[in-house]
Amino acid sequence: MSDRAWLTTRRKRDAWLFLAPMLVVLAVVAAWPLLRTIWLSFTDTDLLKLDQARWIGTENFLSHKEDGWHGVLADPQWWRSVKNTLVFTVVTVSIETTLGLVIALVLHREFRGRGLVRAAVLIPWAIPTIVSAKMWSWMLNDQFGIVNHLLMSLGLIDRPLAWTTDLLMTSVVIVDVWKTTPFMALLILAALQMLPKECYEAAQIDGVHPLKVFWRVTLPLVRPALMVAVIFRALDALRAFDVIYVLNGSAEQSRTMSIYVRQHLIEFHRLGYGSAASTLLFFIITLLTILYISIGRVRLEAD
Amino acid sequence: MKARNLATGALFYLLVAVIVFSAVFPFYYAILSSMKSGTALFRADYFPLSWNLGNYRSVFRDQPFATNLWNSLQVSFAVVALSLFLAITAAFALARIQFRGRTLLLLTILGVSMFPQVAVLSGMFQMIRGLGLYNNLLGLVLSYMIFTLPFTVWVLTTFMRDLPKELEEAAILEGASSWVIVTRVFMPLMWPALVTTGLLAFIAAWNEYLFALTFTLTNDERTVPVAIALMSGASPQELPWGNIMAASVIVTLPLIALVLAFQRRIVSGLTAGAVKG
Amino acid sequence: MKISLAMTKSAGIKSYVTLCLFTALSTSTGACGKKDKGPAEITISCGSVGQDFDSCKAGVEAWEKKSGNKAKLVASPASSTDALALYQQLLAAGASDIDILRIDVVWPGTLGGFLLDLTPYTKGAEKNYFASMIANDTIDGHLIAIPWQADAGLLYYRKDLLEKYGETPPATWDQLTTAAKKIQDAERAAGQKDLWGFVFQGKAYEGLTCNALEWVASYGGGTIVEPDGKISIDNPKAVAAVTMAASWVGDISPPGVLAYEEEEARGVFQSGNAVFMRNWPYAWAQAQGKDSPVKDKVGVIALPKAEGGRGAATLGGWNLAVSKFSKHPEVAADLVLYLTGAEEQKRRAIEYSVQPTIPRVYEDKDVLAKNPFFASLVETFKNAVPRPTVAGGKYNEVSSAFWNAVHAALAKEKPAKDSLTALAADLERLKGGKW
Amino acid sequence: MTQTQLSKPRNDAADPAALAIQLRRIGKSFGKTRVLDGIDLEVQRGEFCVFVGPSGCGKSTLLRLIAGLESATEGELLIDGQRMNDVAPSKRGLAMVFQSYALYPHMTVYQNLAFGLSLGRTEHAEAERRIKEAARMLQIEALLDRLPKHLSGGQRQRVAIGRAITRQPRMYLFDEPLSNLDASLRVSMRVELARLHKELQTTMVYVTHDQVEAMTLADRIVVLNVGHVEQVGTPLDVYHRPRTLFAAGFLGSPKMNFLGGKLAEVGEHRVVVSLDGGGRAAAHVEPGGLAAGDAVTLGIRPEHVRVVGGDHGAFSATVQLVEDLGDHALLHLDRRQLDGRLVIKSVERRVTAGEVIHFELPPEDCQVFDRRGIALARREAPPSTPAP
Repeated sequence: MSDRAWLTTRRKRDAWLFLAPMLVVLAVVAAWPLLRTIWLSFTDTDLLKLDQARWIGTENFLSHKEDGWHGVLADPQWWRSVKNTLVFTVVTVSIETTLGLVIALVLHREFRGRGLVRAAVLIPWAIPTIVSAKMWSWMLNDQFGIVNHLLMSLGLIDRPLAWTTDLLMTSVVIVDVWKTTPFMALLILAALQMLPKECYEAAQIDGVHPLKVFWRVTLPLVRPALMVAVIFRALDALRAFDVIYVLNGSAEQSRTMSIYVRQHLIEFHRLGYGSAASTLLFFIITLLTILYISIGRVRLEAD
Repeated sequence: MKARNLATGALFYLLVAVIVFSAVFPFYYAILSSMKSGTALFRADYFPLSWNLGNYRSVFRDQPFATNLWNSLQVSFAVVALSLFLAITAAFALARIQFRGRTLLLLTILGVSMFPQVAVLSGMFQMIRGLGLYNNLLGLVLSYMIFTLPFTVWVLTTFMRDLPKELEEAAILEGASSWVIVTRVFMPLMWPALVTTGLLAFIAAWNEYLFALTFTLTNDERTVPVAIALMSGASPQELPWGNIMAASVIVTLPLIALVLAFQRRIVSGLTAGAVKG
Repeated sequence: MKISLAMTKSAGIKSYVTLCLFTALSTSTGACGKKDKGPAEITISCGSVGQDFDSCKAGVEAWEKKSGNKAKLVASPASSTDALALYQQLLAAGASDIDILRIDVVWPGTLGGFLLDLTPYTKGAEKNYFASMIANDTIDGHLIAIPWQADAGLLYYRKDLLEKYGETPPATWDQLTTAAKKIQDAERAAGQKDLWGFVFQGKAYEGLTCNALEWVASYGGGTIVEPDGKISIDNPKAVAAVTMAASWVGDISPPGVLAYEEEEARGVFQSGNAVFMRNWPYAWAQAQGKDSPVKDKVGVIALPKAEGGRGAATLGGWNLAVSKFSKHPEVAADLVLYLTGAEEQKRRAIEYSVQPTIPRVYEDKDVLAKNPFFASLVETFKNAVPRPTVAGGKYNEVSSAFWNAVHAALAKEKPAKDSLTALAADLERLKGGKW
Repeated sequence: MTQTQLSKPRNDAADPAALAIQLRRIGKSFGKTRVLDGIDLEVQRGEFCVFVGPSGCGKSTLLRLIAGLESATEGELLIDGQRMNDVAPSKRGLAMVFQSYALYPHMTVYQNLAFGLSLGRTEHAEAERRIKEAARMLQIEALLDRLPKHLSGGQRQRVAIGRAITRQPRMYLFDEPLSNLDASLRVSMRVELARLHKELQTTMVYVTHDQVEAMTLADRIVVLNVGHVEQVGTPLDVYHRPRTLFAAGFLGSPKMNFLGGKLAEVGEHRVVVSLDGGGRAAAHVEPGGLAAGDAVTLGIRPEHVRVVGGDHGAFSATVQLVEDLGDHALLHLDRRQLDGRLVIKSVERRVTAGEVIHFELPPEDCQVFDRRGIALARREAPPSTPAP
């Protein structure tokens, strides 16, 4: 009876009161568009013929007709883009996390000009994606690109490399890493900055090797923040679109799930089919996220 | 020992140099390109050959670029203010109050980030028009919540969890309401997280293109990324590279200024002295 | 108390919100308020920021003076995919925010359903235009757009290098290949290491469809999907054409050409690092720019043909159309006709070197004086190959499948034959019963 | 024997008006874990009451429950005679000092002291007066403009106490306030707290696991163990007449010695225990319902073991370790010979390790606990020394 004591009840009420504005905004902004997309995935809506839409059940996902299997799940192009996306995500996110950690640790140290370095590091993230992707495609051009020029004058290569064709995936990874590492670095840095200093000082006084301090003290302490940063980075990478789109359009070799979705939704104006692909993308990401959260033991509850 | 220290120091600065070089060089190259025109754009140079500001002039002359900048600023600041406000209150509830459905709620919020932006585009378009916010900056502010909110809520929740429990309890005993705890006790301690998420949200809003293009129409309501995408040369095939680079440099400068201005807030040890001796 | 505090804290946001709402209301009434009183206001989207926009603006202003109506100009994204996406979104929602839109030659099939039939307004003026272009803009007997600006593929070559090695501008692809190889090898031996024989648009995007269509059509291999809807791409001539193109890559064309769009190709050519280039007419003015290393060393001719084939250039360009949802269709149609009229086209040709869509304008002395190479364009436009717009709304899918197939062949992932056979099967599937 | 009986103070009549806190059958569970179980307790107004017990005994939970930071699963909490279960923590009129101080790191000392007052809408002049007063009392006037991070641990704790004082509560709650301080600071802060209590004359409830703090500060000690009250009483009462084996073992340093055995003789006011390690010891206690042969534990504090010269003693054992503390020495005897631990606190310091000594267990100082750990009542009253 007295379990419903003042503090608990009052705080639960506060919780919902505090959540309400955000929930309202999310309901307005997200709920309708998201549910509509899922609903559309069961219709054959064409953006140009909205009035002719019919409910076709799961036909967009998979169906069998006399000439074989149809639907997103039967489209080898879809599976190729799933593969592309997963490769891209795993490679970029792991590189970005490592580099982000290194940069954050560097910026966490006191040194002269730290402020400027911090601002400098943020520049890649600050340049609009469409611009930076285009800029890189310019810089990576095999003939007049500065990257080849630089590497050749440094004597590292003797012939211009075809970055945007043979090394396409490498280029895409380079650009994405360049662009989004600051995001990781900044988030990790914030986590480092909020750590109590005492832990390190104690460890330093004890003469523990810095690497050991990093593994035993720093990393476990920033882990929650790091995990969240990785989640959001991975969610972004799984939906990767603009960098790749600008570098290589919707060409098959580098087509990601999002590009596939966009191609069908916009370029082919197949709202129903594209929505089905979006819904699948959503489920794939959900699955991976749940997997990650449970394997990574991401903390969802307060202690 | 001294020699070793010196060597580590040198290595450290070498690392800093490498980081700065890789981060800044493309931007430096953009500045170089922004001062070039014609065939010079197709040449790889390392140093500026001339100080030609023609591209900058034409960026402002050919379109209401100043208005676009101002629009971007308004939208981004509003997005940051709104999402931080919504997120910090929500984060307090999610991080510090036990209630049923909290985990589910966190996952649902995360779920919003799992839809590709392009998939929600047409639904969002309908909604924006339905609310009468088409071609209105407010429509942009609202629609940007779909990608800033989940992120800010999650990050702030993570950080809020780590604040000492005793501070909150001390405040409760002194008669502080949840609102007072959030605003007067926790917020000042969360500056690194607030500034960081705020900056990231600002940049995301600042650089957003797809919604901005679709939900605005007139040049007076458009934001900077759209303005850049609108630039073209004498023909649709030509890319006005010099102008685009000039515009990009202009666009990036406010962000750098912002980072420098908020530097001091990203300092370490804000919670120092709160607990323990 | 909590709530009252919240209010004070968010007062800043609130007032901003109110302000925005207020602005929104006032501007929307500003835009829609004058519905039927006095002169109508038209919104026209006719190009992206730059010369494109300026040239349109001058014409619109002249029309405003003449007609007494008002027109508001809205810039469209430079990327045509983005522009199409934007228009689709607006038109699908039945929005009347834009009255006149500038559409690409391949869009009529896609957007046709949302565009006004202009036949009642033209008073027979369509016969003045290139017939191929008018045909392109006619969907089910409705003229849904009027050609405004013409475009077609051309071959650029280095006059100086050809002269140096005693070559003449190539008439066939074989001649081009031989000449390119010869000059490239000789120049490289002479120290010009970066020189390549031929650059074109090889990235997997719409531009590759244009390039490849030219190869295939000039070999007599059809136009992917014939005007009667038959899928024709899987034929020996088309395979020969694509095989030839694949042989260039890495030989006379840099491997990076597979990622080139127009500007990358121009960059290489204009820096003096290519003998031949396939590009649109716009590159001419650039190559002749005062700081261009190849100024006055460049020649332009129609694209080569195959032995026994015909010359073929892919038709490009822009048209003006009126939205079905326009509140002032007559006024809008009037503006379209004004802008696409001979007089306005002449002005744009002289002031901005824009290629007219009316053959007669090419005979104009003033126009030719300003743009001497225009003379050679008339034939090109007359023979220009339209892209297979018979696919209608599915054009983008056809094109995407085509460029991916060609790209795979160019990158030597698959032999041209296999690639095109698979393509034909895909297209059949896509076609279903009919386009 | 009920807890209510135990909590009866020695001389005060149970005047309800004099009770600051009444706990009635308080229980608390976290999920399936039972943390507090049927706690009955009364705290007198103006009293310095110390909750003591090992970590995990529920003492902090009990304190937080009084503060309102936790809610009871069952039972009733009364403060000044009013039911408080559902009253907001801030409305209970109490102030709490945390182990970790919980100072607001972004506020100066002055702001830390003023924060609660401003929330309580205390008038500015009044707030300033109170802050000055508290600062004076705690000698932190010079620190008012500093941030917590620029203070030493002791200073931080003073500020934390000051923050409590300015609220002028009817009751102070302390949650292990000294455990983050180093030893010497702890002693001086302890003295200061005692002085403060004298000066303020307000009820103080103090949680600690340190028995020295409990002994020196408390008017009354509440010994807690796994969620229930073991004993309530004055420090000396608990020290000399522990009700349970647990209470006996918890207070006193070094700990009371326990030796297992069986009742050999049961007399009136007296029993004889036959120790498992050999030998017999008498104790002046009431046997209660026990009979010969029952297993018991004999307890004796180290200072009560009497070392005797020569070989007259009833017991002998080898000294394993000698800890010389200057004024006295602790002699640790070989536990194998005694079948249990035995430490002797001796002023005689010339003993060396390895030596065999002889000693006696004076019957008037021996305690006997039954199998359940309940003490057999002692015959005579303990020597009445005034509380510190």
